[in-house]
Amino acid sequence: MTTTTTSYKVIGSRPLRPDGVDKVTGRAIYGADVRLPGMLYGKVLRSPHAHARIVSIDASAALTLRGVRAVITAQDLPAIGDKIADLGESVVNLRYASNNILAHDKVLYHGHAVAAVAADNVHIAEEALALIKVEYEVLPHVLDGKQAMSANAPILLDDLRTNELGKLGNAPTNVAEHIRHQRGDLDKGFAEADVIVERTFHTATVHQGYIEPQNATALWNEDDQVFVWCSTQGAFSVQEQLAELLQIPISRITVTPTEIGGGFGGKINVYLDPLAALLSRKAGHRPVKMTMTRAEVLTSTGPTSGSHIRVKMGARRDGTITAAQAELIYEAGAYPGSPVGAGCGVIFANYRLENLQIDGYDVVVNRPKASAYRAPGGTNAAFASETVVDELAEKLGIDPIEFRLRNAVREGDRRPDGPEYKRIGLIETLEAARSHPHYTAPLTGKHRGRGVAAGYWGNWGGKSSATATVNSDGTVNLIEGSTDIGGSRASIAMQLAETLGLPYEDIRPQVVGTASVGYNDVTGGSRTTFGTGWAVYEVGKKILAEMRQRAAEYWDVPVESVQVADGVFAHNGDQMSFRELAGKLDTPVTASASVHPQNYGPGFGVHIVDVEVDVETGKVEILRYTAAQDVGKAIHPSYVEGQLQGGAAQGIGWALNEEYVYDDKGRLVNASLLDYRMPTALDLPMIDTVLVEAPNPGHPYGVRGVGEVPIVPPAAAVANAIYRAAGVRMTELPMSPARIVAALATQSTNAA
Amino acid sequence: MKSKVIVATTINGEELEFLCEPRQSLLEVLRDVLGLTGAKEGCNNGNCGACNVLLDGVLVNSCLVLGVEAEGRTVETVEGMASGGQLHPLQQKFLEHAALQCGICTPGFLLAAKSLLDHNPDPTEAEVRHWLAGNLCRCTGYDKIVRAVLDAADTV
Amino acid sequence: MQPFRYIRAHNAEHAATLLQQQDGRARILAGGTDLIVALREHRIEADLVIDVKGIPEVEELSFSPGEGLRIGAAAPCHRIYRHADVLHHYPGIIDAASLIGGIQIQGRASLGGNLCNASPAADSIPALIVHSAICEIALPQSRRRVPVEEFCVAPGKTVLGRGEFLASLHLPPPPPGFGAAYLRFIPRNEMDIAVVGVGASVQLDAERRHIRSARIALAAVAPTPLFVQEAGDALIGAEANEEAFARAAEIARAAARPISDMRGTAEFRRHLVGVLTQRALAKAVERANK
Amino acid sequence: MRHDVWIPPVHRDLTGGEERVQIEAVTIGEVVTALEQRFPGIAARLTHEGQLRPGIAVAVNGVVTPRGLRQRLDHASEIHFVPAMAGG
Repeated sequence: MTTTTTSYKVIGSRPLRPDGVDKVTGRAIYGADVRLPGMLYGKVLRSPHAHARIVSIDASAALTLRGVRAVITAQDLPAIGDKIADLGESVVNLRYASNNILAHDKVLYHGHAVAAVAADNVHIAEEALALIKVEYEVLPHVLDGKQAMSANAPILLDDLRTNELGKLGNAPTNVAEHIRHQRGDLDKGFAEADVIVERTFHTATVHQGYIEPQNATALWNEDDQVFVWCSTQGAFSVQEQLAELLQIPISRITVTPTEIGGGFGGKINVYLDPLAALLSRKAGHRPVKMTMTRAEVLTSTGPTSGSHIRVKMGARRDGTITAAQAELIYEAGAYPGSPVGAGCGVIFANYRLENLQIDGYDVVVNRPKASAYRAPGGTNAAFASETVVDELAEKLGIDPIEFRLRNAVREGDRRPDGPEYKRIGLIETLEAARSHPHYTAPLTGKHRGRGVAAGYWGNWGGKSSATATVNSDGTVNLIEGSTDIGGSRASIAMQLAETLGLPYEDIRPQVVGTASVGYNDVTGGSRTTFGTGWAVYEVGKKILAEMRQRAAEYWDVPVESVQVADGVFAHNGDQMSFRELAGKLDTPVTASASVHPQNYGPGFGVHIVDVEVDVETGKVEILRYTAAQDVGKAIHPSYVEGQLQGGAAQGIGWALNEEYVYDDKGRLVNASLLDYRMPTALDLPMIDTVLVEAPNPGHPYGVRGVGEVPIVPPAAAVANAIYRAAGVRMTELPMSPARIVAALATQSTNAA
Repeated sequence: MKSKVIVATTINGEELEFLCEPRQSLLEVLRDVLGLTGAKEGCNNGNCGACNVLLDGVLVNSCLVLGVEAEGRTVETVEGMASGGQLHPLQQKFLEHAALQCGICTPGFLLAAKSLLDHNPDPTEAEVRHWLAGNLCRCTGYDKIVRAVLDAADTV
Repeated sequence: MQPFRYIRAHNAEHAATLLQQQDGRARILAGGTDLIVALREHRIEADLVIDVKGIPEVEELSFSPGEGLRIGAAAPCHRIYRHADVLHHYPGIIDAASLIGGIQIQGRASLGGNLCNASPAADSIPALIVHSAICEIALPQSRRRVPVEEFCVAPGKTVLGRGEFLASLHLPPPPPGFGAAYLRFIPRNEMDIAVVGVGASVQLDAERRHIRSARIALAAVAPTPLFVQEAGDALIGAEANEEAFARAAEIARAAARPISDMRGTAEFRRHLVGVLTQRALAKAVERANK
Repeated sequence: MRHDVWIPPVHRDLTGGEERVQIEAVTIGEVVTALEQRFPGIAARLTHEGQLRPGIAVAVNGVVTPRGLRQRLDHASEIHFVPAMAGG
């Protein structure tokens, strides 16, 4: 479906990606592929305990092993006091960030880094780890957010006090923050309701699951310059984090981003980079390369929060929602900083509500520190609210899409946190879903059901810089600093080509490091095609202006008399193509632009799914899936579809099987891709997409963030489909076979 | 104890010898000894398929093969798929269908798909999905990968 | 991974002799899909790895109507499930061999390796049990034979003593009216360890109505793969129908001794034994009727 | 110029429950100063060392501004202090 009116030459086409051939021939250099002369290999010693005091660390035996070049512990990190810093996408206390890199006095989760080794090869480094003696005093641990809030829970951080947006409590606690959105009169709203549904939900800790493990290669020179090559969503964020954690000036750090094998928010925070740098310095300024094993990725990087959510909503017989209340408890992991704020923003964002209250709690537990994961906190929240909405619709006998349409937000309605929405596309997206053949197709067969759910994500703009140079043959080299994680080189180059009126093939984009381009925020928050696209639009305008000036000089006419259209300069019947003019330049033409655009605007998705439930084993088969979304203008539709399909697939993983499983000692027991079960090709059908193209008026090419919205609705959509197929309301993620069998058994007991 | 052994093998059609420790996997040898970094390490225990190679024409996880086992055998990696300046049809179709986002799983998928088409030149969607189930992709949702393989099968 | 030496054995006796000399510090390498991971994760240690893949009898895959099927211990799954005679006569083996790991695991993994790994959840073992397989064990100077249901004695432990290794598996030719199936339950559709696995075989009478004999074996519900003889015996003489399958399933459920772990609770596993036993029997009978 | 300033629920203890107030100001910084005069203690909750507290963002007419306290208010505006959100 396309509703766009502007006609473009390049935008909206589907050219091959510029980095494609390197990636299909195995030539592309990812982080683990970096090789430097004299390179050493580093490994990390990690805590076997969920919560323990470090009594002593003795690395003397490891240092005597042949081939071992350096060992570091937290003593090697500069001491950092409490300092709140804005790193990349999240705000952190640097002391906590430093403690997460290498545990200082306490380990707070199974897998917490304690020491690191550099050696001649990985095998020797591993042998050395076994020789480091760490004495622990094991402490009681707490894994669950609700339990961590209770009065007798073990306290993780002695100095932590609850923060209510500036108001600090005075008692030791595991609750880092309590936030609230509120408007209207809740009691009055519920009193007006004909139907009220209230349920409590639980969602598991889940991991981003990128296929490429974390890695970093670092060289700390004799003159205290630090060079880092790594897979990251943001080279500049790595640079800033290193500057803070290592206490060295930003200008002394050069970060070169390699190709990146997936991130989904998980490759923003640094883990190995500072260790590799410190090891390099200690090992006589030799480069040190570190890569995580898959088990380390799962135990020791940041997954997203598990959560407990209570939702209560009421509606009148006519289908109007009269009141909505929610309480969200998100597990931050070992240090404060869960995405509960975003969860609170998402949970009722789809609906116009006069009476609402949302309370969010950020709670520390003995799990790895949560980091961003695609629409952080959104899937948890939507799972809860969108299944309650489904139940309201069912109880009122209203079609679930119709029910949502009656309550859907539109321009001028208020978000739960107050501000008004500008131009948004929820209504159009709901209508597109309702009129899709999938929604009206008959679904027959036993234990089959169809579910729908909607989802919101706020998106982000961020800061972007880019530079372009015009070559003498009229082609253009584009230098950008946004890691290309899913085809953005193409969508960025396409926007420059469109601006310049040149063919896509004439633009050669390159992603470079911190030394070679202006500042760029991370590739995250669904911002890259929007924000960096805007930067190259500005670059393109500057280049055209400069080239127009050169044309005027060439013809010796006033610049105002030169017309520019479709890459051709014209004056009084004379014409010169961009290429011809480029060949006549005696001074080079280069342009840079830096932008920080704000009008990114939120996106909405509506997903439809058909499932079949094997009621004897509890296994759920996804039969058919359709994802509709207001995507703004789709620059490269194939990669926009890919975002919707990939987001849906991840959400299905959350829905059915993905979860962190701990033993009674607080150790993660399923730290492998065998037992942390992400969907395979055999677990999914083709995923239909509907691109609702309502151009974003806040962007020169109508771009709206796309990547995160599609992971918000799937868990709820699948839950609603399971209900229709098997008659049970699932309130816990994942909706694994055992849980479904248990729910069916409870249901039949209740019925009997 | 001598720690390293000489292994004579054929990689991407080229006969060569390399030196490795018995404990080094074929994946380590390819990447660290021979500089063929197209095979990727995603899990190092056979659960993701990113390190897929063909060993005597059979699809294997190179992380689950010892380098010394390559003695006298033939190994085919993603670096050997294109020939004579021409991409393999699968490589071409993966590009045309946008069947990769981050690209880290792509070499493994390409070799798995090649192995499938070697056995079954005209697979159904279900057969493609079954054959590729040992390869994890976290970006695409598999839709475009499956389409690319089906399209390549029509081309081959 | 710790350092080790690597030797290719010339024949079964050579391999057995090496094993004996190393006194428990040597490991047999067949497909390597378990061994290499276990060494890497320090779950086992070895000074010597003995590659047996070059030994003809260990790679063998042959069938004769009189002798039945010989499967070399190192023959990889992909050869087994493509073998015409196996396809025709040993459906339970086909089921198991084609769902161990993904295609790339099947390119290397062998039934012998799966057996020697002695995981309670091994997919091939219930299938081998219901096909009445016999293990042929090589010693430096002799051979001995053990029924497959007696091969595993504890998680990760087998009857193999010092200097002994599994050379091959022998499966008798199927009698007329024979059918078998192996089903497992996993949360995904591929790439998982069985939460529960059930193998079943039946021999029907000439009219294909009554069951002459049956075998049922379970995976992942006890410290070793479990042969539930009484469940099969309960079907002798019974009409092959859902009622009979349910009766056998109930006996299998009672025989299961599952534990709770990350892959499933004891309760869920016991429930699944019932469901899968009925389904496996139905499938075995369906195949016997073909 | 008068602006419509919305008080976050957790600070309404300082405003006697008031949800929205009218404030004359030319910048967000002046808004905070004016709020502090009327509701002593609120500035410390919203700002720290002359900047918005980490984790708090300010939205002017529905658009979060990166300029924080320095943001000029050229027209009568609706102002919200909201939790800053991150993406992945």
